[in-house]
Amino acid sequence: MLFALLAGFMLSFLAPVLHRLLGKLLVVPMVLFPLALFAYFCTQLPGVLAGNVLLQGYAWAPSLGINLQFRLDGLGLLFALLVSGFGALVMLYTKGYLGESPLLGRFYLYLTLFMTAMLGVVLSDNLFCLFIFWELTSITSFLLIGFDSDKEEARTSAWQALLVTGAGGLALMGGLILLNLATGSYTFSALLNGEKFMATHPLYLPATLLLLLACFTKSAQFPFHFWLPNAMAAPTPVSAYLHSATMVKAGIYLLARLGPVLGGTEVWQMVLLMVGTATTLLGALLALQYTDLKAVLAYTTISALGLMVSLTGIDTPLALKALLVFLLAHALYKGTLFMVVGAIDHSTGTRDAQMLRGLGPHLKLLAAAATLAGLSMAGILPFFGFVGKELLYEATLHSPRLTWWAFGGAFVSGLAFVAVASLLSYGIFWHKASVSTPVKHAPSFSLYLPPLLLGLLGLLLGLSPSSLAAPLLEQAFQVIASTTTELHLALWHGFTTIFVLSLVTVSLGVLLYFLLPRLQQLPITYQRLYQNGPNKLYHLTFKGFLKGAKAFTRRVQGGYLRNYMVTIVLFFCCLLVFVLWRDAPAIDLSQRVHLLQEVRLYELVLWVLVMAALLYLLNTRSRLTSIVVMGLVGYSAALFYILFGAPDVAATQLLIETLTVVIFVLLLHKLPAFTYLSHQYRKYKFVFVSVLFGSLMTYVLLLVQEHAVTSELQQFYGKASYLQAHGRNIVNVILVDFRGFDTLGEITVLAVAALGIFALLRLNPEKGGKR
Amino acid sequence: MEILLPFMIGILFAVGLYFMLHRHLFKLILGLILFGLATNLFLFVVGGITRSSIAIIPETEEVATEPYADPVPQALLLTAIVIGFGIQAFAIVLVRRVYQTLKSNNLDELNSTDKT
Amino acid sequence: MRTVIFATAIRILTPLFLLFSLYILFRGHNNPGGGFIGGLIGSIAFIFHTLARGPKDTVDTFLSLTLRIADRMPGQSRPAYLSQMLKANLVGRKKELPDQWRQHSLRLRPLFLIALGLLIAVSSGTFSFFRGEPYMTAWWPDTHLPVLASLGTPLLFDTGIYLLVLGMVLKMVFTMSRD
Amino acid sequence: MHPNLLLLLPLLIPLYGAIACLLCWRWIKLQTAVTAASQLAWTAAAGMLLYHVLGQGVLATQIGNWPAPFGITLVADIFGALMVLTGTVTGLAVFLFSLPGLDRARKRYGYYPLLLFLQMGVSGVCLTGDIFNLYVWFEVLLICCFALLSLGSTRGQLEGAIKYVTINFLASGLLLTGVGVLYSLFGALNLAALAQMVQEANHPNLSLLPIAGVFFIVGFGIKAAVFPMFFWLPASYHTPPIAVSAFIGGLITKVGIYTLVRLFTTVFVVSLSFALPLFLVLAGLTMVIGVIGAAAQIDFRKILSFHIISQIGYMLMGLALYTPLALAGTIFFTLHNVLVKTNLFLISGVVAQAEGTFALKKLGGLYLRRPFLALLFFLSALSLAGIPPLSGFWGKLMLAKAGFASGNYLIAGTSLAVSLVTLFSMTKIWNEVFWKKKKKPAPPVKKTSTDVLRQRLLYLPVIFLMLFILLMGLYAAPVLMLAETAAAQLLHSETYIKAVLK
Repeated sequence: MLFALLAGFMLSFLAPVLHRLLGKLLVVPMVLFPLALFAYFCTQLPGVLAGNVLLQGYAWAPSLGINLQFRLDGLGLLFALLVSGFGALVMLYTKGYLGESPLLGRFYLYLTLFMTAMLGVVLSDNLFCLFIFWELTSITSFLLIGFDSDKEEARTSAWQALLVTGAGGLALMGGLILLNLATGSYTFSALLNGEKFMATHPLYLPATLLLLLACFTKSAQFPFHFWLPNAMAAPTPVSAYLHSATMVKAGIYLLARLGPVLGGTEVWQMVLLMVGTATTLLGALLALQYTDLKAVLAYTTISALGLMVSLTGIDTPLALKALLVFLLAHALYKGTLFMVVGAIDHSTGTRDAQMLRGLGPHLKLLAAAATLAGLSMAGILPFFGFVGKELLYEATLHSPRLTWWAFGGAFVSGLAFVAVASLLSYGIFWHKASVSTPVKHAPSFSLYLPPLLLGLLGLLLGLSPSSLAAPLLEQAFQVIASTTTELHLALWHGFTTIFVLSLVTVSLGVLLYFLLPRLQQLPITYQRLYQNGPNKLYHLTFKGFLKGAKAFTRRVQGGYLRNYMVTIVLFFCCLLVFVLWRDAPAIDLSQRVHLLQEVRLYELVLWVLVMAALLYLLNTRSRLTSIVVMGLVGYSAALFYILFGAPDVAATQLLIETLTVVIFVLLLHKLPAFTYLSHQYRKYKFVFVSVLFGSLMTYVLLLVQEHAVTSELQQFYGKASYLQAHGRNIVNVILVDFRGFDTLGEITVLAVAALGIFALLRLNPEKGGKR
Repeated sequence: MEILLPFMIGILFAVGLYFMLHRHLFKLILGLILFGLATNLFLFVVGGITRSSIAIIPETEEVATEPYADPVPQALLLTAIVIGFGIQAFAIVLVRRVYQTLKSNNLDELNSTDKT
Repeated sequence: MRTVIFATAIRILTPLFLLFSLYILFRGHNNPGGGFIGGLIGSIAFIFHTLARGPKDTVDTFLSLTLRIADRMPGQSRPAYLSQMLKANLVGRKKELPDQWRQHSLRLRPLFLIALGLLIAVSSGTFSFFRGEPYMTAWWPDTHLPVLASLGTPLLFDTGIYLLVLGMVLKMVFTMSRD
Repeated sequence: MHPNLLLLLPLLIPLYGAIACLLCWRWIKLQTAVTAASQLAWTAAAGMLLYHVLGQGVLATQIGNWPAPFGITLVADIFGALMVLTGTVTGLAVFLFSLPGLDRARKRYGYYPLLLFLQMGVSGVCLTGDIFNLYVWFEVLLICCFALLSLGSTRGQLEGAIKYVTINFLASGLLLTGVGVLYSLFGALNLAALAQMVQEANHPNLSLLPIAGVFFIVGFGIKAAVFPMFFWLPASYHTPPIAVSAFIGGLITKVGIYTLVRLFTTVFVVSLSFALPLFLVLAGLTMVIGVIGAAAQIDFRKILSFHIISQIGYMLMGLALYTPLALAGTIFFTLHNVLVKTNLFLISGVVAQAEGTFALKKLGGLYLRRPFLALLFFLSALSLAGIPPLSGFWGKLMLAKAGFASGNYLIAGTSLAVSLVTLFSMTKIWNEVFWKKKKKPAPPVKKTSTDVLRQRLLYLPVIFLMLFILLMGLYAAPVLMLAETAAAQLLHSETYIKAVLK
């Protein structure tokens, strides 16, 4: 399986190159590859049907428990077949839809990459491996939605989809980490074989909620559904493949996978049921509002996804059975319908339901495909959709919780499905119209073959559900239900209540179809509901965030150096005060008062001199005086050094002070006079900060003086300086020998300073380049 | 003197910082220099100051005779002074250059690079 | 500042200062002093000179060497030519030159001093590698010279510092005063 | 090779290179050749160092042959060696970029020697085992950054440099006073010696250690651009040419983080009860504020600059959690971030060289015109946002997992949320620079063949770094192993102490 995936990655990155080489023939390898995958998975069928689970593992990052571990069981195989088989058809369809685009190579790149990633999602056994592929599907979806990158709408929609699913991805990551921490297992196999993750575990609730969040965003559940209709900005093959048949079902897949581990609790069931049914209702209601056929399909997809989530939430074997059947049926008919709409769009240039009339005679094969799919969608008798709907009604009616809520959702969406199916199969093709929409050019072979095949498959599965679909579905069922109940699928259950309900649905649904034009003309409450819904909220958040970020950044990074300094210094002072308060003993100055008596007069004079100089410095406005007084302070410091036994330091200080004054004189005396600027505003704030800082430094100094230790370095240097290092001036010996390395760094600083000054003064901006 | 010097250093720090918080470029430079001076003195005093003899081994001896000033802070201080000089020199030139190029000595006017 | 007396005094004082700075450099290992202080004193000498007479004069006086070169006359023997060159360069520098002489100016750039100082300082530590010891291990060969007492790699290191400091200050001051 | 030489080479090679550059100041071609040779040799030396450290454990050499607490020690453990190696790789890439990507005037005024001095400083900081020596190398870094940031003296550069200089000067002052306090209280400067005193836990002044700690937290916090001390970074990092800001922006703040990790795993171990919660809070705030700042920007380079801050938060978070996994996460994240951030800066440079601007509004349409550049950017950007399986994912995963495992749900959740906003900013750049149609298409300028060649050459360093990023992501196991061993080594400071004090 790893090799299949690797081949997919390789092929996808080769696509642009192949496009250059092969031109339009690019489609051949791109279709053959999914077909080969499909064939490969078919060869695995017998083994899986016999109940075997194929496990493969390759080490990747073993220390983190992230390995390329794959697991092929019934559920995985079902999805893998769906992904690869559907993939082949979509690849073919793409040729008809985008065959002329110069970016075809890139499109195939993203599409194949997506297919591979999606296969990775459904085949992964390792939790984080799944996560990686999951994120990859989000990324490829982003690139595909924004494929028409010139259009602003495409860009914003792509961005929206990425951010919503990306947020979900992060929730998934958090959830998986928590799951891993709580159970200690890294793979689904281990999770399934291990003890059940008990609801009483403290991490159960956060982990479950995070994982649910991830599934909801991916599968476009309320209130995160809004990205899906917007994602219809993508080219139609993408909508058919990613946004109806495969990627959006990744959430359902994960829910089904995790069901045996997390399911069965009240939280699980209630949240899923409530969110699922809400989504179902919302999707169904909004689907009837739109005239853009892709939007209509998108909302029915949302509705169907909601149903699937509710089914997972009902959590009975029957519901899980219904889930699988409905999922398969939905993928078949919805993919078909998307492709049909795309083909219509391609050949007529519009996809507005109100503009499309009487297409049937011109586009016979498409009409046939649409009719097949529509009948399946409406749940008419010999189609697979019928089997799905029967099971759906039965499962919701036997829901252990919120029965009527769940059934109501299923029923309303059933109505909407029938209406939409009538619109798509009957309304735009066969409904009598005075003027039929002109067809610019007939769709090519690759545009109508894939939907037709899919439509036929829907019929085929419906006609003989027990022999074709049932075996695989049963294996999948056993994975998610973790029971060994047999799965019976039959087309005809007899004349039961359910059947009556089906009939009622169809007839009411057809009635609804005739009311559709009116509904569509009433952009009243529902539209407002939509406009004030989560999509609006998203945009508000988006704009608000940007605005807030700007305002905030302007405040924080205002450009005033002194505010920066004040913040930093205050932060330092706070930390220091806290630490001093917490750890340090109080200083006891009384013991050191006697030291005052030892102060000699000249020291005191020097001290007073420095103070006076500083005071003068604070008050003078003259530049030259300031420089002179600065020099005075510096020389006083040198005197202090000399008084306390540091002649080398004193000499250096003296010379450097002189140099500084010289530099000042050299540089600043030629400048025009500086204008005087007062501290102007909030002067006291700065005084406060300065005084606080100064006094803290004094405090620390006094404290540390009290606790100073005699260093063993002093003794060592005293002994070794002459005997081992041949020098009597210990300070100098330290500088050039004991710690000569410091000096090396120090002279480097000097050299760089000289270089920097040279460049600063000589290199003019005019001479320098802009970048 | 050990007890008086910390106060002087504290005041030096305070004045230095106060100048650094000034919006005048020239005051900023004065502040940097004063702050550097305060830092150096801090290092000197915190290493322990004595009036005992300087850290030079007399011609007659082979090892230093106790008591002698701890040479380590002095050596560190020397390094620090020189490094500080390099940086201060650069800063002075930078200020001059800023004044020359931007025609302003008001720090509050130098906030174009932070604009969002 | 540029009075005659000051300028003359500077001319005499500068070499003295330089000598003094060298003295400070070499006594540093045993007495207060060393490469830094020496280098700074030396550079202050140059600074006063520059302040008094401008950077160009300082460079001309101390940091550049003008060679006088003439082509060898046909038939002139090699030793005679060499002695003529030496004479022209060493003895009669004030005299005006005949036409066929060219002036060739060698300048000691402060940047070169910096690089040289850094090179000497860094390299003084690498000798120890050849003896299998860690970097900067001091090496004191058994030599006793009259002025320098003993000679070792730390002294070489200090000399590097001296040169670097000298070069650095000169570079800065020349750049600034020309600006 | 003997550690005596092995540990010195990463320092001496750039230094000798810089000296050689100074000696041939007038001849830029010669300088270029010298720099190229130094870069290659530096990389080789760092690689050898890592190889030996892996084979023989922590290596140490005593400068001047003075025994450990008295002289200066150079010491390399895995983290240090890894940092140097990452520095060399980015150095090589930036050098390659500067060949065609930097103007001649700046090269004539010492770009090459300054770069080499800076690289020497990086090696020094990463390898030194002495606190004062650390300060000295930081000053070398600092003055090199000053000079490089202002090299060219454009208005923006000068403005940024003034803020950079002032705030970093404050940091240096605090560090120096901190060293003084530490020396006065413990009488030692050698990190290993200090660590030993702390471990033996009978020193009378141990309770005062946090006071010194505060000086270092703030000092290195400023250097590492941690909230609330980051202001100098967004003011200055985007002003110089890309060949400068890529190296400084990519590497130097991480060196600050490296130092914090080093100090708080060796010396300040007893003050952890105070420091770790503080770091945790600061990490969260740094992440959030950095990323909010980035979201507000509309300039390619400014977005990248603000993101540096945000990612510093991640690295600090690993230190704050202080578990083996978290530290390994910090190490991995640091390495990854140096490479990716440098690469993104370089890409912004490639874009600007072609389009003449960094402003998102004026850019556009590169998706169609330069698909390969788009791919390179997309991969780097996703890696920065931590999208699997690229390199950023592993660091993020380790940090988040460590956060959850230690019960710090808030910080782990914040780190995940912040990565979403990072994704937002990165896709914003993608939308504006690559997808959007350019508003005013520039009039077609005739390009000479040298121009075309120059632009092609600019891709070279980007591809070079991309290879490393991809390798780190797709073939993560060895680097993860390295990070984990390095973290284990950090947490068992006995080996470090033993190697130094012998």
